[in-house]
Amino acid sequence: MSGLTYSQIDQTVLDTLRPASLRYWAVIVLMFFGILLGAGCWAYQIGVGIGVGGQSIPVAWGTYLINFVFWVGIAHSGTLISAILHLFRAAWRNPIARAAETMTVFAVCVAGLFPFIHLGRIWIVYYILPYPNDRNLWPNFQSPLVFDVIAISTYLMVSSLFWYTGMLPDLAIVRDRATGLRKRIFHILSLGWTGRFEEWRHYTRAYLFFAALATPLVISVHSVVSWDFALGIVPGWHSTIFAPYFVAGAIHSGLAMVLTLMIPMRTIFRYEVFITKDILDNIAKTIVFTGLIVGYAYAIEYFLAWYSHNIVEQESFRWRAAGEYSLAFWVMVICNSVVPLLFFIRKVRRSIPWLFGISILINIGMWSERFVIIIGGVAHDFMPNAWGTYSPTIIEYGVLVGSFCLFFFLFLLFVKHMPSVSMTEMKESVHKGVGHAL
Amino acid sequence: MLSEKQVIGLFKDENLAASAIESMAGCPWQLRGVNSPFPSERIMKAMKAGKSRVGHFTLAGGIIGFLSGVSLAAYTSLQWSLIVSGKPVVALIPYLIVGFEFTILFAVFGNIVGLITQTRLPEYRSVSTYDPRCSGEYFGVLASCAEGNQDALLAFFKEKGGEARFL
Amino acid sequence: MTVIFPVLALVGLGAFLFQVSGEHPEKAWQAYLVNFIFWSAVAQGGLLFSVVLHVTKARWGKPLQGLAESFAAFFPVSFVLFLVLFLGRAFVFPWLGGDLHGKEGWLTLPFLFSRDAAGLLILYGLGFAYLRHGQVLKRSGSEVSEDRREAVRSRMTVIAVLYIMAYALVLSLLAFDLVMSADPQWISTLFAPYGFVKAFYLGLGALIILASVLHLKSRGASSLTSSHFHDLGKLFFAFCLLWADFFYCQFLVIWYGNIPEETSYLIERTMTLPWSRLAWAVFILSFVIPFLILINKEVKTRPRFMIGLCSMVLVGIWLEHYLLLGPSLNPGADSIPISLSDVMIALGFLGLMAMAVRFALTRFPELIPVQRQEVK
Amino acid sequence: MVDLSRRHFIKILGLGSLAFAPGCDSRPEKNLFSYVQAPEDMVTGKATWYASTCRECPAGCGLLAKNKEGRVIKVEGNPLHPVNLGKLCMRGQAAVQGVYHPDRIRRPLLKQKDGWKALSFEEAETLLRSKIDEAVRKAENRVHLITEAVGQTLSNLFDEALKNWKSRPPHIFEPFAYEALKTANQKVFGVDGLASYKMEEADFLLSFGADFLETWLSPVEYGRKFKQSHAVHGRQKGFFAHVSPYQSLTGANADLWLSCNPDTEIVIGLGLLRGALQSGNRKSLPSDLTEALQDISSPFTKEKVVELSGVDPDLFARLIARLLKAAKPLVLGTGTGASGANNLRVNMAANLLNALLDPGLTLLDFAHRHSVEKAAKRSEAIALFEKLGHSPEGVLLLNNVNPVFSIPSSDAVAKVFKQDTLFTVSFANFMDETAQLANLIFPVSLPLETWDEYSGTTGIVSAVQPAMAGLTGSPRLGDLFLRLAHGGPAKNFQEYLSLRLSASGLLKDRMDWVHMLQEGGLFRNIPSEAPALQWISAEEVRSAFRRLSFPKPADFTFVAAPSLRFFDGRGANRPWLCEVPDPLTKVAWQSPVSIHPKTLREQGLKQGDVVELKSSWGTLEAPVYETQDTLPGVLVLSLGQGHELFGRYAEGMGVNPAKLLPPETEPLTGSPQFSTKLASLRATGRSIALAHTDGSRVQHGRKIAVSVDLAELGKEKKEKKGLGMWDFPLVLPLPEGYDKKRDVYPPHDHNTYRWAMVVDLDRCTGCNACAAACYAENNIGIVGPDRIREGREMAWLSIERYLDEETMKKVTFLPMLCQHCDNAPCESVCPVYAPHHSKEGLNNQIYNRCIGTRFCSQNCPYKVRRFNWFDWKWPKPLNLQLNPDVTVRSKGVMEKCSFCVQRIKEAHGRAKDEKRDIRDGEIQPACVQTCPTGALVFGNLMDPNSRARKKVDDARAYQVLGYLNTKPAVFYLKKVVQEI
Repeated sequence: MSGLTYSQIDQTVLDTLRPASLRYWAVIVLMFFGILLGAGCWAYQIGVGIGVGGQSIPVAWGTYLINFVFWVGIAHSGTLISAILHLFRAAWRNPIARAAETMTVFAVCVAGLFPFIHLGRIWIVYYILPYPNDRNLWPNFQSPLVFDVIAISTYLMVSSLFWYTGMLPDLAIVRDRATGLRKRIFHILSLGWTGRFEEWRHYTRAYLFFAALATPLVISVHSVVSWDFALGIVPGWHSTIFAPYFVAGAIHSGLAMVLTLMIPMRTIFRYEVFITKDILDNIAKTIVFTGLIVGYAYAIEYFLAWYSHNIVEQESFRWRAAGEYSLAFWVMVICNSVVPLLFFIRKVRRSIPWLFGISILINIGMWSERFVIIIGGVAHDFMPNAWGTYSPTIIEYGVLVGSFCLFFFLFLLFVKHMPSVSMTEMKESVHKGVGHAL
Repeated sequence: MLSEKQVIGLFKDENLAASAIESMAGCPWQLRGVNSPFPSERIMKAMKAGKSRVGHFTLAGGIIGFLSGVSLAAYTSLQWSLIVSGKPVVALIPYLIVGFEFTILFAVFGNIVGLITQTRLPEYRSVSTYDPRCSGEYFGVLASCAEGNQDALLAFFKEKGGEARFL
Repeated sequence: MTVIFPVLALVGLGAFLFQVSGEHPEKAWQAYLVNFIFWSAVAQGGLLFSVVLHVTKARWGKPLQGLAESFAAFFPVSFVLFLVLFLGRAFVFPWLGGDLHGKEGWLTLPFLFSRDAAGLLILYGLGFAYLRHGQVLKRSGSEVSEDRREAVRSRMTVIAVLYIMAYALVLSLLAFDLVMSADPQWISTLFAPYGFVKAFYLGLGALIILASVLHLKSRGASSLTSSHFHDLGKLFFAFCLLWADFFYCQFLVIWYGNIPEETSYLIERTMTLPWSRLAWAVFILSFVIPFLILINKEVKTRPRFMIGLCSMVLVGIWLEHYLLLGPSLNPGADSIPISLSDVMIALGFLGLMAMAVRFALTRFPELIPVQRQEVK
Repeated sequence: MVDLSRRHFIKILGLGSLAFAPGCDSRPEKNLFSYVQAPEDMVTGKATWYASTCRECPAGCGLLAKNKEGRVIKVEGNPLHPVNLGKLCMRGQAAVQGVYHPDRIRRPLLKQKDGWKALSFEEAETLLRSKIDEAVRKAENRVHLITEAVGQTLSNLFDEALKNWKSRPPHIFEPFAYEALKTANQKVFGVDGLASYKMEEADFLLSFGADFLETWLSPVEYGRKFKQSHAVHGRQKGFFAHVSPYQSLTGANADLWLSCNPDTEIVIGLGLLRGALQSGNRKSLPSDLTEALQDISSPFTKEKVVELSGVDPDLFARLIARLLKAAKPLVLGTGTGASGANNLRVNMAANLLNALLDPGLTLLDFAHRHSVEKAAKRSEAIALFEKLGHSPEGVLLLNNVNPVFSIPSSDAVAKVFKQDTLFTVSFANFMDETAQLANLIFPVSLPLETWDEYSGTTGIVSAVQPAMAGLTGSPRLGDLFLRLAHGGPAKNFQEYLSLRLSASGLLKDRMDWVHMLQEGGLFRNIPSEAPALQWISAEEVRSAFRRLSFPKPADFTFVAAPSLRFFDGRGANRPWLCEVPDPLTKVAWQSPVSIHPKTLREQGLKQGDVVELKSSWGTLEAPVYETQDTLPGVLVLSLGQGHELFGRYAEGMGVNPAKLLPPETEPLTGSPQFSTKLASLRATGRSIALAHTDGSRVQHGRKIAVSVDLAELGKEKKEKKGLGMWDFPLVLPLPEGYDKKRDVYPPHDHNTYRWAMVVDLDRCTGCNACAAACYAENNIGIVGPDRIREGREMAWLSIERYLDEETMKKVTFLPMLCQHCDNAPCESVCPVYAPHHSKEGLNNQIYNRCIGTRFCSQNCPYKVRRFNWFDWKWPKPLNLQLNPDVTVRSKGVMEKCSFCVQRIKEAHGRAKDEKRDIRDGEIQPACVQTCPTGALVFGNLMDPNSRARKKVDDARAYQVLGYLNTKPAVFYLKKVVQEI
């Protein structure tokens, strides 16, 4: 990377903004129809009733909340990479930070939809907001769901501001290289950034604070998500380890998603010069780490369920591994904490197909982890007479597909029309010499 | 006072730019500004810049956020004093979460406010008076001098190892 | 100066023996258990710093690694201390002979001691293996070929990773067996991670103290720059937050769940006298004060100040161990059972730790970061 | 009337009720007085109660109909009525759904080539009159009337009318006519009737299958009496043994279910006789009779009994011992649906045992006999149909009978309706299997809309009065007959009724009439003497028990069991009865066939598989239900469902087991045969998911439905200190229930009241009356089988059925409803305060505020919350039954038991008006009100003298999953079990 000159950097990135091919637009249109499908399913559900989904008593939460947690999880590594690694001055995050942040922002948008989709009476969702009203009714600030609302919206605002602020200098670069309409648009967007040293002086400081604030925020947000479950008393939910365990899991899935996105991107956009194998290697190593944490959490939960000699806990965990949903459970264990161990092997870490394949597996594994927890917990809890099972309906699958399409729709639009690698930060790393210290 | 002439010197290397800036002290021309493609400690040093004050905004925001978060939760729950799950009406333990999230949110707002007020962005005028190459690979040093000294200034920049031109 | 540590150790030993022979041997053993866990954690966490830096190939802390490694000298001591603990089994395991709610399978003395001893052996063994490779690298100068060094380094990395895993697992085991089991009907899944995060927090604190002391003694001879202290301080701050976070994670979930099997533990320790006082003390000493202070950047770079701050945090955590174990070991205590003898015994352990570290630093002077050593 | 706006409807109904209130003219004694207040001051929003009689089965319980704005919205038991003392079964609760049934026939229908032609009532009446006159003109005996069991008055009218028409008296057809029991009484006591039993006085109860908790004679009455003797008092508790090849709900409530091979009960009966005689201390009978008994019973040694009946020898031995030990034993005969060659002998044996063990038959009450005894035997019915089958032209009148459904396999019945010489008129309100074969369907007003009198037992007069104006405007059957038969002075049936009662000296003056209407009948000092007993002779005994024959044990014996929910099938079109699951199988809407696991294994079947059952008389397909409630080889399927017609809720639901039954009657008694051998049992290869509401059948060792052995009673230490599931103490949902050591939260106070409920598991028989009452009171949605399969049933109160984990036979019923916890986990997780803790301790659910996150349900350990997945439908006019005091929940809203908060509010209003506190027992939630055995008690915990508060101090009291520290306000008293 050190061989790069500043202008090469600019050029490589700006090349990605060239007018798109027909194939690209075809994909965009496809995604759009996917979104329509999801929206259609949702509309139908609103009209007929939430019962078109598979939820029931006892399993009153279905795929909607699974997807919610899944997407929030995806959203995490973005900020992790750009904020935490920035604090650690790990320069290897620079080439992927922008794309990761983008992923974060869009993933949060998608995630944010699901609690709404999940509601029985979406039309009065505003009851959950603290707005002044004549009857002086307010939300219940003791409810984990209200924590959620606050945390997720905070996270969305912060991460998008972080994202935009980080983009400012690059927007200016595009402005300076562009012509016509695009120039005018980027002229507005870049807020007249000219890289005066006064600007840099405050900018670097502000960016540091951003990172310093975003880091605890990431941790808190997924802790709050975990408390949607851990604060309940349902066996398999009510567990103190949930917060760190969910955070690790979130990063786990997020990093996997980063790989899933970066690997195609670097070939399509010829980013190999920036997104080198070393970087993928580093991501892979981090995945091993998070995978180990997640595995540790699984183990601890089982050990203490056995140790506790609480018959409800024991039955719940026995059933988790041997009951109706044992498949999901074993997929979860293998994909999340066994498969990633392959990354101990250097060859695997540096082979694109392996990286890509494993990243996909981890995404699947993390989805089923949420399934195991959210469905498995209540399906088999305190009252044996109330035990039941749940299986998603076609409507829910439609919404799921829609959510993926929405995400890729937004992401694809972004990478083709905005600088998807931070030129400024690249120049910095080139300037500093490739100092990848974590 | 005679009308001023503005000259911009462009340097490919930050050290040259920095030394130019440093040796500008005690010369008849004034430094008007420096543009760079990325933040450069070297130039910061040369400019003898103080510490940015953005942090104060951030901190203030954070404190306001925490207080408003907790007090919002407490105030609203006191409106009807409904008991849920036997928990105290004002339960500070869970309210810490609300407080925390508000802290971060407001701190970030403070941070943004700080950034905007300090850098005086957005302002689109200066875009016209700067060299687009500065967002590419050049460090631009903008200086102004009294009518007549401009050639000397040009020469100065050239001799410092950069290229220079009038604006 | 050189005699003070042995003296401390002897004082501690004396206090311990006096207590044991007195009418309150259980007090002595309680102090013994607390200090064993505490000082072992310091050593285990201390070495972890070096290991983590090695695994992440971080360069910023090179000169500190050596100091961190010096704590490993306490490993053998710690192991012996653990074996000695067997003598006090009657006093440190309140569940002996009690109703174990069906946990008899797990909570049996022979099994417990053998598994924990094995765990410690593995952990310490890995630690020393790591150090040996480190020595090879440090000692071997130009005469050893680069790829040879590379081989050693990669083997070292493997061992380092194993040490990290062992650290997590063995400290979890100790947390369950020596601390959580004191209240056999209580469980908390985060308790073990809480334990080893705390241990790293301790390790960092101790490391800062050691580094600062040497830095001050060496009068500028040391290669430690203020940025080293700054980074170390930041890390310390981060773990201060993480420790508090893990505490809150447990507290919130248990408080919200309101299941007596869990809450009773919390209530006794944090909401009823006398223990609630101790709880507040711990909370303030080890979180509130350091948090408020460490937000500031400058203080992190002032060794003298940091010595004070870190010592305070360490004292807080030391008290925290009393908070966790005390109520189970002193049922129905109407005052916090910490007396002068506890302090003396603690000083004794401090003496042992200090002797171990000094031994390491004198035996392997290259551990000490000084100018002549080219760093980074 | 079909699409009549509700408001308009109320208007005319208001008029209607006033119109009929003053009766027909100014005669004051004809004024209608309601139970609580006179209707002329009917205040909108205030309920008016009319005392009447339940006609859902021949038991004739007294009821109070709650009329609001002119329409009946709920029926409850009449506390003054001697039969049911204020209680009702689930079928009684569902009576209102007959009135408002969407498929109720509203106009007379005349059958024509091209289907039905609607007539006006006048046209229909004219037509009917002409047809009858025509028939009468032709010759004698041309008008035939087949009716259900009716009151004395109506039956008098029938007799008169038929006399005028020169025809034979009506034929009373009841599918359940207790032929065997009647014959046995006839033979042993010389009384051709059905005595009532003083079960409450018995300390030992032995039943040879009498299912008195489901359909037998008078279930509500016997449910109550049974528990009077069987519920634990101090350390005392009656013993109940049930002998039958399968375990009915009644059997499930027995301390001992002695399972015997089909049709071998007699062996046990005789074995017991033998034992009783051997003990020798019973010298109550004439010696020759005793000898005869000796002779017949002597062969039945223990070994013989065991060999023939396959009972557990040791259990049998202990049964004899227990029987002889008993001070006041009572032996009951076979059940409603019993059959088999030895049926009569079993009942005789039972009678003889009573005679032997209970000198003077103190527990048999012949003075108060069940009036269903009037019903003709099945054999007579068949004979009649055969006669009608080839009878000359005439008119056949059918009053509320459905023989085509009850006797599907009989050609005789089919033939009657095929031939066109008879002009068949059915006074049915629903298009059922029989009605659709009639030439004219002439709907008449239903019991809740009409004047009548029906007495379930002799010795009382139980009034039937209109609780609302006729919904369809149909005439009353009585009036119709008066007009048709143009006889007598009375100008309408109400008058006819009062005249008859005065004539028979039951009414002295008009105040008697008023009181009768107020109290719901005449229950005191009505002459009713027991007939003199004609004891059986030794000879008859010998002949009766000579040459006992036993059926070759068949591979598969099929039993059609009378249904608690549908009786003989007349309840099958009431959505509540379909929706509330069967208490033993927990299956709703469907009627699976219960098979023993062993048999299933042999046949390679599993639960849900659809099997084809073939007998010599028919074939049907039903899904399999795996259970140990039957013996291997005994297949049980409950009667009542499988209607081809009968309205949307009945059609195509379940199967009709009667199709497999032989039409021939049992020769000795003329009773129908409710069981038969199966020709074949074959898997169809298809399989369906049963709509059952239970997850696991056992409680996995958790503290949910707890029972205690009678011997252990009161022995276990009361003071518990621990924190675990089993040693956690009982904590009151009051400030004193908080302990600083256990509770993170501070205690909170309540305003004067802290509502709570106590459920005595020892009294709960699992009859589900409470569940039905809850549906009726709280506008709970009917979701149907598919939704139930998805786990979306809406029952606020459901009876959880837990099986004993070793035997998988012993059953414990646990009424589960919202526990109104003091620390309710559901509350704090809601983001909008929809559920929260009220000042009186209720766990409020604010429907308007609920946004449907469903977190509350997730976090409720008792899983008692129900969610409106869709908008549930109340097809018109079913919506008219909705209780105006209770919100109808829309889709997306969580709901659950509210302790009938509307009743609490009402009581508050009353107390406020009278400037007093609410009295203990003043508030009765619907479930508490109707529980036949008084298992539920509701009250204020803060009142130290309230019944509920006192019961909490019982040593048996515990809280379900109390160790979670939810502090439930529903307390359970452990079920007391005993081994024989």
